[in-house]
Amino acid sequence: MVSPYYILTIGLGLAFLLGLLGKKLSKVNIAVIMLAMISFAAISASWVWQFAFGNAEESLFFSAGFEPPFSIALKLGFQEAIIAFMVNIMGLFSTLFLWKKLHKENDKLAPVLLVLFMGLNMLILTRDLFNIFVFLEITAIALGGLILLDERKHAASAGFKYLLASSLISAVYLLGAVLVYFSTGSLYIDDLILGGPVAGPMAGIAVFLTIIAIVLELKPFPANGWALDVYQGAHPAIAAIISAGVGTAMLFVLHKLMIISGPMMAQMITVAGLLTFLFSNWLGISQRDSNRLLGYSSIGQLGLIMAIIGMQDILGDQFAFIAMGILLSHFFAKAGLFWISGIVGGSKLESFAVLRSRPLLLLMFGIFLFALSAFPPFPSFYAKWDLIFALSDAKQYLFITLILFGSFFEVVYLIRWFGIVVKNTSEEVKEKLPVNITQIIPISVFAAALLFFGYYGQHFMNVPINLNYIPLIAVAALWILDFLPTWVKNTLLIVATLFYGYIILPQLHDFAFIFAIIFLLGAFLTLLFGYSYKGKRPGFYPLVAMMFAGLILLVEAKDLFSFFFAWEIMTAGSYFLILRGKKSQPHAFSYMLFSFGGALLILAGFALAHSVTGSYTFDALTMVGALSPLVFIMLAIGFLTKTAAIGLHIWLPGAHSEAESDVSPMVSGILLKAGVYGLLILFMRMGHQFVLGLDLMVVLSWVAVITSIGGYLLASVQEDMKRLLAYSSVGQLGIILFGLTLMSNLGWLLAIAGVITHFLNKTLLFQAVGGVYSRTHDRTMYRMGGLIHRMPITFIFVLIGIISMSGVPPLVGFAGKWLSFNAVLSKGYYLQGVGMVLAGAIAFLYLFRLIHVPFLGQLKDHLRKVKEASFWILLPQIIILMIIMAFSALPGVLLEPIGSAVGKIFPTGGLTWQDSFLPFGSRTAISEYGYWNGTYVMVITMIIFAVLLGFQMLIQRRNKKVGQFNIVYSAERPSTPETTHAGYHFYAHYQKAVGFLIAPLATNFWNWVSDIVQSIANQIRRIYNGNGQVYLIHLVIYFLICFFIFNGGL
Amino acid sequence: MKLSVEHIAILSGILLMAIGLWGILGRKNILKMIISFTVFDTGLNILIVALGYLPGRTAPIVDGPVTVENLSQVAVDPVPQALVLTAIVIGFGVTALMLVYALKMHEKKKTLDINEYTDLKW
Amino acid sequence: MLRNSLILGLVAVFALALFTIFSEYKTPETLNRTAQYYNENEVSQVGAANVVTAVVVTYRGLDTLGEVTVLFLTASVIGFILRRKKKGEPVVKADKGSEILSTASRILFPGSIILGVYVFVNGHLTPGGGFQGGAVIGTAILLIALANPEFAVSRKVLHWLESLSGVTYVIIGLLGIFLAAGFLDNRILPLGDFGHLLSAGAIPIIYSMIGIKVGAELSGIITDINQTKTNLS
Amino acid sequence: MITFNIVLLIFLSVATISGALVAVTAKKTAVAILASGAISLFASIFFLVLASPDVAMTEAAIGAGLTTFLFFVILRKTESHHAEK
Repeated sequence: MVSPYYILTIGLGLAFLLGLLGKKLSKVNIAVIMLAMISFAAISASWVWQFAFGNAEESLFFSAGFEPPFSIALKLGFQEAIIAFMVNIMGLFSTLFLWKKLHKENDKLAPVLLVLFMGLNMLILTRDLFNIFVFLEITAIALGGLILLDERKHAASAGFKYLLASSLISAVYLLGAVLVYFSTGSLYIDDLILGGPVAGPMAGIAVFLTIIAIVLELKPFPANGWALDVYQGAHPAIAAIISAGVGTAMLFVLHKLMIISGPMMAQMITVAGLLTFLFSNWLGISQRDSNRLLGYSSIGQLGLIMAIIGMQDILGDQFAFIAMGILLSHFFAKAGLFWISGIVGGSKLESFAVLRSRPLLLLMFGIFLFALSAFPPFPSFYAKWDLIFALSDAKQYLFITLILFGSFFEVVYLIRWFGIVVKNTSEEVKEKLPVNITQIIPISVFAAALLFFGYYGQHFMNVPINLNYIPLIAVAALWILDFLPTWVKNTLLIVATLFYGYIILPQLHDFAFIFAIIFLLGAFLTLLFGYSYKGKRPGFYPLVAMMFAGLILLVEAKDLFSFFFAWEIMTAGSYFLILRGKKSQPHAFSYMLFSFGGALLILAGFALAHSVTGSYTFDALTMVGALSPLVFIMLAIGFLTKTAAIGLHIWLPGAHSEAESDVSPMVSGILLKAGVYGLLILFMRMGHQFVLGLDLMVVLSWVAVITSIGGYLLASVQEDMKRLLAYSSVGQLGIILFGLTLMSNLGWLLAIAGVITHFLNKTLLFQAVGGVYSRTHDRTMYRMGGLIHRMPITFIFVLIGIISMSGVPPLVGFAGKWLSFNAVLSKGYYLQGVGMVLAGAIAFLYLFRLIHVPFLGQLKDHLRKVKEASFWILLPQIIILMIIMAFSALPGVLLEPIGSAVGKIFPTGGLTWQDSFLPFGSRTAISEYGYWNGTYVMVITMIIFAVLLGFQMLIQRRNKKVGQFNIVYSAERPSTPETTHAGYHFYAHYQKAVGFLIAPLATNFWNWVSDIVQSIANQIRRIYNGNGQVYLIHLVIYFLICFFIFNGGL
Repeated sequence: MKLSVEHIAILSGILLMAIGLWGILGRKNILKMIISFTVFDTGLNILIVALGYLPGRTAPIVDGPVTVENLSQVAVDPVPQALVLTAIVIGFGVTALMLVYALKMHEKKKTLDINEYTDLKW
Repeated sequence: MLRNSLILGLVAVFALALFTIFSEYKTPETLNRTAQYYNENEVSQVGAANVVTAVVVTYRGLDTLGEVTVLFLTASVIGFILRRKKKGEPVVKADKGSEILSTASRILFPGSIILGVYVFVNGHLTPGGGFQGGAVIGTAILLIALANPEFAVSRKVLHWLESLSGVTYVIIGLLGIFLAAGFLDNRILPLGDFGHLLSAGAIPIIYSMIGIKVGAELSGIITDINQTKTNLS
Repeated sequence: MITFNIVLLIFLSVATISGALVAVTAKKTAVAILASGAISLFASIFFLVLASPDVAMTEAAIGAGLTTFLFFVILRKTESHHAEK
């Protein structure tokens, strides 16, 4: 292997030589630095190569030819090689990123930069305690120099705070190292291991001092104000170096020193790291300055990795994978984000909106943010999975809780930022953001590296991986083909969906098969709508593909990991889709928060279940023991966030209504079913769980009843068509949940049938409403009226949709009604049954308004020229209509396959089917309490309908047509629809009496929670008052507290 | 009370460090903070050298009574001296950089009061 | 007031924490194994009469290289910061030093330089070495600069001295890998007769390079700082 | 000899610590700088007594000499402005 001393020689030699070059040769100057950085990277790359693919062995490089401890030795192992390579890559690309700056403005930075990275290499490689001190100081001085040389507005004061803090820390470290020498006679780290953990009180103090110094160097909360100021005050490219380069090296130093620390020290590091992770992210929520926000995030991530280093004994074999997964994500993403910040130049979160003028940069910005948020397919996702599982196996529940809360807070500000950047309307982007190639290359390489390690990293996981990558490849392909016109991409995706269905459906059975049909058919139906769009719809198709890929992977999943992977893919895809709506940013944000919170609960639930059973498949959920009710609750809440049970529903109305016209049916008709699928899997495996003798299933059944009543009540007072439909979904999902909680054959039959009919009805209605919107550009019902004249076909679709949905014979919705009564009766849930009847009644209250307000009544002036919706909008509706009619006429076609799937779980109490005398293979369903034949009902209803219609047409022939707007007040035409439209505020009178039922309790509750979280954050971050001296006081207090805790107390 | 050369020196070092820290945390003037820093550093250096001292021994230099043969019997430990030597030089470097920072900060705001440099916070 | 007492309390607790070191301290009877090894083997292995020098330059040479790097960084940063002239800035003349000082310094100057050189050249024999010698040279420049504020050593010369000595140091270090047992090994040259100027292998050269480099750097810092004027705008 | 050293050290300790107190509490920065320079000088005597001539030389040359000088220069640069104000 190439001796690491070459790095030292090249770095120092060139830095010394550069002093000779005058101003005139500044070009040479930078070229030389660049070459040096390339050689660093090349040397360390050769090490990595030899360790990974050659047969290199860990080796020591003595200085002066004497063995340690008598001389300083550098150790080069695989770990060292990797970390050094990372740091050198950072150096190389930092130089490239700063190229223009170094070249034009400030060539003096260059030698300092070179020495800094040389020092970091040595910091990583050296095995001598005192030598670490020397290179710590070199790092500190070089950074101090870089910050100072860059003459930004607040750089000097920030750098000074940094210098003060790091000098104090170095002094502590120096004392520690020297005391180690006095108590052991050696400064060679490996000597200290050989002798076991160093013994004696003096040695204890010595080890404590050395390690606490490195911990302090890693900015533990709350002794880290100085670091935040530096992140904010320094040039973003330097902040990137601090966060990714220096942070990585420092973490490695800590890792190196862990071998001399005892278990108690390890515990302290863990606690310090986790508190830092939690609080940094928490305080970050209130932060509005982008660089400082990245600083909070950096400190948080470093804290997490520090904790992982402290927990390496707990984590066992997976330690390296977990640490590297999170470190790599942090490394690439944080450097990339700081660099993007450098290009953007502004310091407000909103100023990043200029990225919209550079789609590629925006994409990479998204990649970085989602990698930090630990979404698949990034390394942090896999690492976090393994971390939570390992901690759960070790029963470290407190640590899990801290990590989950920290992750959640982190996602809050990262995703909010993403939303602001992509969608915030207050910032208008007029000019194209100027960028140059030397800045783009580093960012692109780092983004690509994240994707690469995301793919590569999973092979090191703890679980057997069987992910299906085909759908994800489709996503990537659509990104590449994004330049094509809409209709081409639409066709491609439809064909791909159908083809994939053709391949995958035969492999699926029972519920997975049923849900796969829903997802695939749903994709097909909703995509047809897409042909009505012109232009390119940039970015739309990859996102749609991503969501559907997640959904289809979800039903393909046979183990916990694949399931969770798919769940997160789906969540991310649907979040992006919702975010595309014009005013959807806050709604998409709250959707993401609930989904992510739910996902964390699912992750923790899975981990707990695994720790009891040791299984990675769904069989893990068949666990028994004290933990099982807890797991049940966590998973149930996790899935219920997706199905928007009452209390967890507040994201749904906004998200579904503000989404684009063809996205609404996707997220409402199809996406919600993912939560149902999760509940299905959960209930199937865990069944009834009891807390203090209370059956959780009964609790959930009440939740379901309240959800459906609440959802319908809220739907009835909406004036916005899509919001109405959205609340209606809340209610209907309540009914589906209710069916599931019955835990009986009929109950599940009801639920699955409900899933399918809800899918059909909601897709139909959202598409119809989307058609109306495409013509009127309005969703507020009372501003419309009389559309039946202009859009008769749409009217018919809406009519059929609401009839089917309200559960009136003859349409398929009635099947649900009929089943629910049967199921309730056979289960004996009478009280809940009453609630469901009530909900059914309320459903009428809102459903008829969808016809009444926009379609009936007088045609408004401004709608006179409106045309029928276009063919591509109507086509999917026609198909759905046909399916609904088919199912209505022959419900057996729908119910019998479901029944057979349900029958495998609940063998008794199902329906029996009997051939009838009617044609088309019509069959009669027979339950305990009665029978029902859809065809029969259909035929009879049709006859009655035809008779009545004929009769009415007969007598209406003589009716006189009344012209519109005969009502003119004082020769003035009323212009405000609010005062003249009967449909406006239809239930105003009842609201006085029962208005409390629709009070926004859940919204208020969550607002209250978020206010509390934010105000606590605001209070705590007051400690960072900007005074360097106060920061030092924090540092000293932190040090002293740790000192007395670990050295025998006061 | 232990009364020997090394004990007195150790104690003085500790006191110097404490007094230095007092100045670092307490003085408002940036220059005085840096001065306190040098006091702190000096204390630390005294402490280190004192800890490495062996009573009655001389400097590890072959000269006069100290010969190659009896070096290990009569001379003190050379390592802490080497370390402190490094530490002093590094300390000088840090101090100089801090002073330039002070100059630069003064250039911007015309004051050396640390309380005035709180633009970055929260 | 509250803050002052808090700080005083903190400092007291800090002193208490450090005091545990004092109370745990037991005067060692003998040298520890590293020190023992150095004191026993240094003469035969490195050949310097001053064991501290052997430790500084050879055994722990990497530390010393780092030390030189620290000074280099500081000198560069200070130079860059202070030399960054703004256009149209008048050169402000500092007060002249007193006559006595300037005369004295002129007399002392050559002596100090020679003393400095002596200190670093003899680093392996007597107390002192590159850093001390360099500092003495720096002090000499300082005296002159104090006496005569317009005095400036040619920056070009300083740069050349600094760069060449630094590069030589690194190259000598590198030669250790090829010609002897490792980086910074002083045995690339014969150890020579113990106790003579030309002994202890490469140590006199290394220490001279360090001395020149440190001297040049410190002189640079001094002239830079002395010649800067604050921005009076 | 040892007793002499002890007396010397006690004297030195008292001097150093009083110097430190002056350096830290002095109103005038110049006094503080001088005091810190004095501490460095005392420290170098400490080092001599502790059998470390190399350290003593370094401390005297760098700590007492150069550092003090640097402080004074910076002080002059920052105060010259106040004088004009």
